[in-house]
Amino acid sequence: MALLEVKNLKTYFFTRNGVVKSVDGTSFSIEKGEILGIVGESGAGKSITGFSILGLIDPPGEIVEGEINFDGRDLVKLSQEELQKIRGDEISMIFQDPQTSLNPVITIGEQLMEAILYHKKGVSKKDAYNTCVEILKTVGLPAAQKRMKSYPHQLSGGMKQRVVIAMALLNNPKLLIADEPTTALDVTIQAQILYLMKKLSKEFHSALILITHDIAVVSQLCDKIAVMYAGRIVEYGKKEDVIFNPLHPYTKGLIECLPKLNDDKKRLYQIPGIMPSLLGLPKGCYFKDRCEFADEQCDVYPPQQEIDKRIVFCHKVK
Amino acid sequence: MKRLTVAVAALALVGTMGVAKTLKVGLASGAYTMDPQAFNETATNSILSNIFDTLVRFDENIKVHPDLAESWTNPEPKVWIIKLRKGVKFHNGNAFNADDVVFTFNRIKNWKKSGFKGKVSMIDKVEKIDDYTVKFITKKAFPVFLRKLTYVNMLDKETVEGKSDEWIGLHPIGTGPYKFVLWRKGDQIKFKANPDYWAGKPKFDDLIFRVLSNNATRTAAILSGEVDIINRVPVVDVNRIKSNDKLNTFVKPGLRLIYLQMDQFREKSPYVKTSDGKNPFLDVRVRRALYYGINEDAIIKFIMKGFAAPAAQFHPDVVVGYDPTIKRVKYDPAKAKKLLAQAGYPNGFSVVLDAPNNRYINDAQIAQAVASSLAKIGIKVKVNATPKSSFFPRTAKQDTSFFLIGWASSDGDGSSMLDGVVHSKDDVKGYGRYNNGKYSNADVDRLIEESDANMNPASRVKEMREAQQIAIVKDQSIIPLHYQVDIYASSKKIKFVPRTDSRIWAFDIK
Amino acid sequence: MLKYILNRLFHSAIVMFVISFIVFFIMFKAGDPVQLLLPPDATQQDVIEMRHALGIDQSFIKQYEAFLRNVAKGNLGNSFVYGQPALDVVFERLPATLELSVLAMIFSIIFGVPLGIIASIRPKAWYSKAIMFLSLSGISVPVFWTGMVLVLVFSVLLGWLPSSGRGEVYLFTSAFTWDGIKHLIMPVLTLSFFQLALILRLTRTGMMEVMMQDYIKLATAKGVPRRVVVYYHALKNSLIPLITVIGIQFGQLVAFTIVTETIFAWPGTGKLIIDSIQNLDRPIVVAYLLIISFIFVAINFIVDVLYTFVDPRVRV
Amino acid sequence: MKFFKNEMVVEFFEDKLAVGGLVIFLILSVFALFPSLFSYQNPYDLTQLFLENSFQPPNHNFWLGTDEQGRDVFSAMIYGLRISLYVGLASTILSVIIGYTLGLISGYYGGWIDTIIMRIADIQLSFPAILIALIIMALWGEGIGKIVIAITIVNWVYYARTARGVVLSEKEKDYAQSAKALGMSNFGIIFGEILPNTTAPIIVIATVRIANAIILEATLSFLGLGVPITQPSLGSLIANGYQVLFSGYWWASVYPGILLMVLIISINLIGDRMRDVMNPRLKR
Repeated sequence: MALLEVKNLKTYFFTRNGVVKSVDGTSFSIEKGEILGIVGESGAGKSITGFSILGLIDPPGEIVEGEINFDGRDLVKLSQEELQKIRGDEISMIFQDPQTSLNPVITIGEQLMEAILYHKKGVSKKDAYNTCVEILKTVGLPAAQKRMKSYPHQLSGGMKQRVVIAMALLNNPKLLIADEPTTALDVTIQAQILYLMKKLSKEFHSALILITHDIAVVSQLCDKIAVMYAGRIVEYGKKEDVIFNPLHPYTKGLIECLPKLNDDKKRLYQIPGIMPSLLGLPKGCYFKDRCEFADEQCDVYPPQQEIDKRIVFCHKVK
Repeated sequence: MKRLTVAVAALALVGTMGVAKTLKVGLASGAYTMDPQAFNETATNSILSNIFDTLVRFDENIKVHPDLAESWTNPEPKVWIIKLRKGVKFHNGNAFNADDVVFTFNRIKNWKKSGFKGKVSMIDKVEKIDDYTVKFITKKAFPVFLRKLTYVNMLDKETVEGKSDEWIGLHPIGTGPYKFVLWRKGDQIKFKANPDYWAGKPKFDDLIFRVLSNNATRTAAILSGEVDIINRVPVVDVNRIKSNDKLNTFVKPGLRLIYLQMDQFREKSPYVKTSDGKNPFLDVRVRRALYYGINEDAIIKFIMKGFAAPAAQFHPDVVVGYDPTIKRVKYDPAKAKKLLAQAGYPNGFSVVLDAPNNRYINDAQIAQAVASSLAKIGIKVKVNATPKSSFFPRTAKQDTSFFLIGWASSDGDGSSMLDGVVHSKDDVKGYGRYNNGKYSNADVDRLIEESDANMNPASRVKEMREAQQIAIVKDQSIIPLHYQVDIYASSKKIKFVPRTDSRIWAFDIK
Repeated sequence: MLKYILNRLFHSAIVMFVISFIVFFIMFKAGDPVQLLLPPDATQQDVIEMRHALGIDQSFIKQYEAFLRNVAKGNLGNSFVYGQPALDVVFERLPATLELSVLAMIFSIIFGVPLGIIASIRPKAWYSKAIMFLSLSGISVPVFWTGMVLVLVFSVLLGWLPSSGRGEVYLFTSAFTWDGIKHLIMPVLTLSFFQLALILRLTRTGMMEVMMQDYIKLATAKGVPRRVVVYYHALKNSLIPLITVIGIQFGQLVAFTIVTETIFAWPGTGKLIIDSIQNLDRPIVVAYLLIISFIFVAINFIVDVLYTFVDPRVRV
Repeated sequence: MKFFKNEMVVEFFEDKLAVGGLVIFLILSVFALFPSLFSYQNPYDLTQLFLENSFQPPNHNFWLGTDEQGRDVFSAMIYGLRISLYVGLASTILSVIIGYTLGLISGYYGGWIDTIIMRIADIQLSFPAILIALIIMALWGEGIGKIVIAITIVNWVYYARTARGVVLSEKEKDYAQSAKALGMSNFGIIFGEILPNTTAPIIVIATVRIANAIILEATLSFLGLGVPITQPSLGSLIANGYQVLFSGYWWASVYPGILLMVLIISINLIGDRMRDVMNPRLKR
């Protein structure tokens, strides 16, 4: 059985201007120790998918439908108190921007130790402290003991992200959700952090959901890939299949965008147009306005097709 | 049973002897200083009168009685010999004698910041004859001499000499019935009985003055029993207090006249608008028209709630110089209009009436009512009611055409008002400082000056009355409105004695 | 740090110098206090002598120079009315005023902050709306009106509380005696009503802004209980701007005691300043305003120091 | 831009309390604009006042009773409302004009102009507003014009500060820079380009400040240092009635007090909503 199975998840935001269907019928699953990459442009619903798993959707947002089966429980049906026990313990999350994800007025040490103390009753403060120092060393933060006393503003962006990663790993979670963990960082540090995450997830036997707009990152790290577009998954399958043999025109476009080392004459490809506003989605296939293959057929939303253990939503794929 | 009786008896004993009797007085304003010669102001004088004695003292009806002076003679018009009471001690045990009297008078004369100079300005010299006899020599014959002495509180030379003014302002030591205990400024002043007072031990062991400047809170305090006496009961609250069967109210005619004065010296007055551009107040018919045109009865009835006495002249009847023949004219708007027409103003004119709004009882309201009355005879009056801090400097500069003001004949003698308000302005001779309408009549001036030095009471009063006849009846130099009355409320548990001079003299309260 | 403090002191000294000059000038222009100090029957000679004795017959420059000389000696001159050193007169009344202001501020914080938090958590809930409407009334009702209604209800109609005065005082304050407390209740409530509402609203706004921050979401994602997220993670952040506001508002409270003290006959500096302005008692007015601006300066300094404790980012 | 504005208007009207506030405010404004249509007597016209009507309790002639001069409380309230509103609006408009101009100049030019203006502001802000107003009024005496000026003197600082802050950030923006590059005059840039882009925060502050100005005026009048009782504002009506409040003549101060409260609450409801609507930080 899969560690996490998301079935037909729908997370809607009921705003003044209408219902924003940020996540609109998404399904995927992840096994123990597996790495799943969710790729898509900003606003495609990737992050909301991540927050939905942890039950971190605030009004006016709401999970309106679907199941999130995690380790035998449906997270959608759990109360906030029950979720709170799971968050940071069995499932933890790494946020996009390390600059804003640490509390500026609380020490690093306290913020780390909290994650242990609220989950493991009976652990002494001293043990928690030691665990935190250890984990800071594990994520490669120098002078860990000194850092415990530091405040976030005294650390660089890369250091902060390591702290956030350390925080996520503290309780050896079964599932780790990383939401664009490297976008806010310098390119050199990005690679380090990504490598570190992969290493750690293997070391800790955690499943990892990597949310990113960067298909290159996904192609390096992941076992499985889900491509999201305008709130829906359009293609979902093993990494090798999706990268080397993309079926959906959008996936193809994304991969075309990647610079290729041996082919520097060709200009970088761009998918024409922009993703439609979630408030003004076109009838039928959401991608049709940007798709070179689109025809009248595409005025109906394409049904799910399963091809070679891959799921894809497109009329043009046979 | 027997034990119980003993206990009850013991309790009764405690009740009569053990418990100190306290008199709590709620005042509309408190003292500014404990130096009896610094600031001549009614509330301060009233409070300090309980600590200090004077040579002579007013009784409740403003008649002069001996106090620290046992007796006096007036051998020549300018000489007064005063015999002092023997065996009187200050609160610190020092004996009171002639040296203290000489010291006290000289301190006022020489201290430039004293507010009591006016009380001693006619005294040329004070001499000690022996320990208990003092001789005063006045600059000229001075009939009001004794009355002025009621304001001179006796200080102890040994205690005060060489001390700073600041020290004296905080450490009052007198010979009076009460001793100073503490002064929490703006809140309360506490005195205790002086058991060695020469006239006997006071009835109350403690005397507390509380400052309750807000009318409503003062009323609330007497109703709730927080205090035993309040002064300046707001006129609107009298009936409510009367209906409380634990409280008494007292109405005592006071010395303060509320009147209107107008610019009588400029051809053009700054705050008057007339058709001919002239100052209408120069015409006696206009002044008289105002007198007829103000419905004073309505003001007394509705603004003062009946607590004021209509006035027709400068002084109330208890004051020397009162003229019983001068009666107030009846409110007669028709006649007022006729007078205005005769003076050339059939359609009236417009004028600004200046008034203080925090000095006299209902001052701003009275001014409005006056304006409302005059509007009905065609005079458009705009009321400019301001705090006394801007009102008095304005009138002193004559930066006004028409104003509402008050005067208290605090000596109980008409000369102060005749000198200050009626006599022509004359800074050299010291006359007419408050005559800011600048009314001037040589006959009146002569009569006033003569009366001021006339030692024959009968002919002096005649001169004063004659001056009034001219200044009021003939010239209408001011428009009298009413005399304020003082209203007090007290608990029925005590016997309160209201006084004409508005003071609270606790020694008389039983 | 020392340099910082010295710099601050220097700036404050300049501000206070300017204030003294302006106030002195205004009071100089205002008029002649002798007209109010002397009884009507005083002569013109007495007036001239008194003016000379008080030193107000001099030119403005001379008077101000004399004032500065006095200041150098640590003395702001003697009150025209009370005859006592102006500083003494003000200081004597200051405890009563500070007592009111401090208690009102404490009261406002104790109730304002928690209510603000409650209203921020579920802004759409009926109780949040009720709290917000009450707080809107709080900032809409003038202080004197609150005081009037309280006296009308609790003193006049019900007779539960005394309407005026300070009651029994023990060790500078009336908060230690039952009689004193009874006297304190209404003035403190009157004074704190507006502040409470203001603090409540600022707390709410601050909390709502903070609650949207990533670190709050991360704390939740970490499994920190809601209660801790709100009352520790969020509150600690929203307290920082609140401290500045409370600092500024304390000065406003001290100033608003003028109204409260007038209504409740509270023997503090507020009543003193009104009386002194009306008596044109310049030394007192100048001394009072200098003390008030000194309190302002001191509070700003304390706020800055507090900041370094609460906000690690501004540690000097 | 137009659409944006419309959206704000739509958003404003979604809050029932705010709409209620607006409706009440508009009704009160109509009363204040045409007081003679609604009042039984002109309280300023002394020929219409008769002492015989002094302190009448509410009755069919005088709906809300009379004061000691026989002035109809209801009529006086309507005229008082007019004066309170006038003082609030006039002082706010004046302080916006003065404060905003100084703030724009200060922020745009910087240098010694900035230093001087901001030092004056600093000194004034190191001092409670009510005290400044109190001293001014105590020495000038009462008067509507005087109190408008006093409140303006107190309030200009807030606008100056806000305007300066906004300008400092706006003048670096592209549109201002390009206007400069195109050779526009400083005056043109400040008032033509920057001003229209900085009005939102000022409008919000001004709304709240109108309420504050009205309260300040009422408070000063209560202390006897505001508007004279011969031309009463709501505040001076309350002050006048307060003298007799506990003597049983409650109507003379209670009714004006209630009207003052309603007026200020309605303005604050509007201001609150405008702040919410115009503040993007509180929106997601």
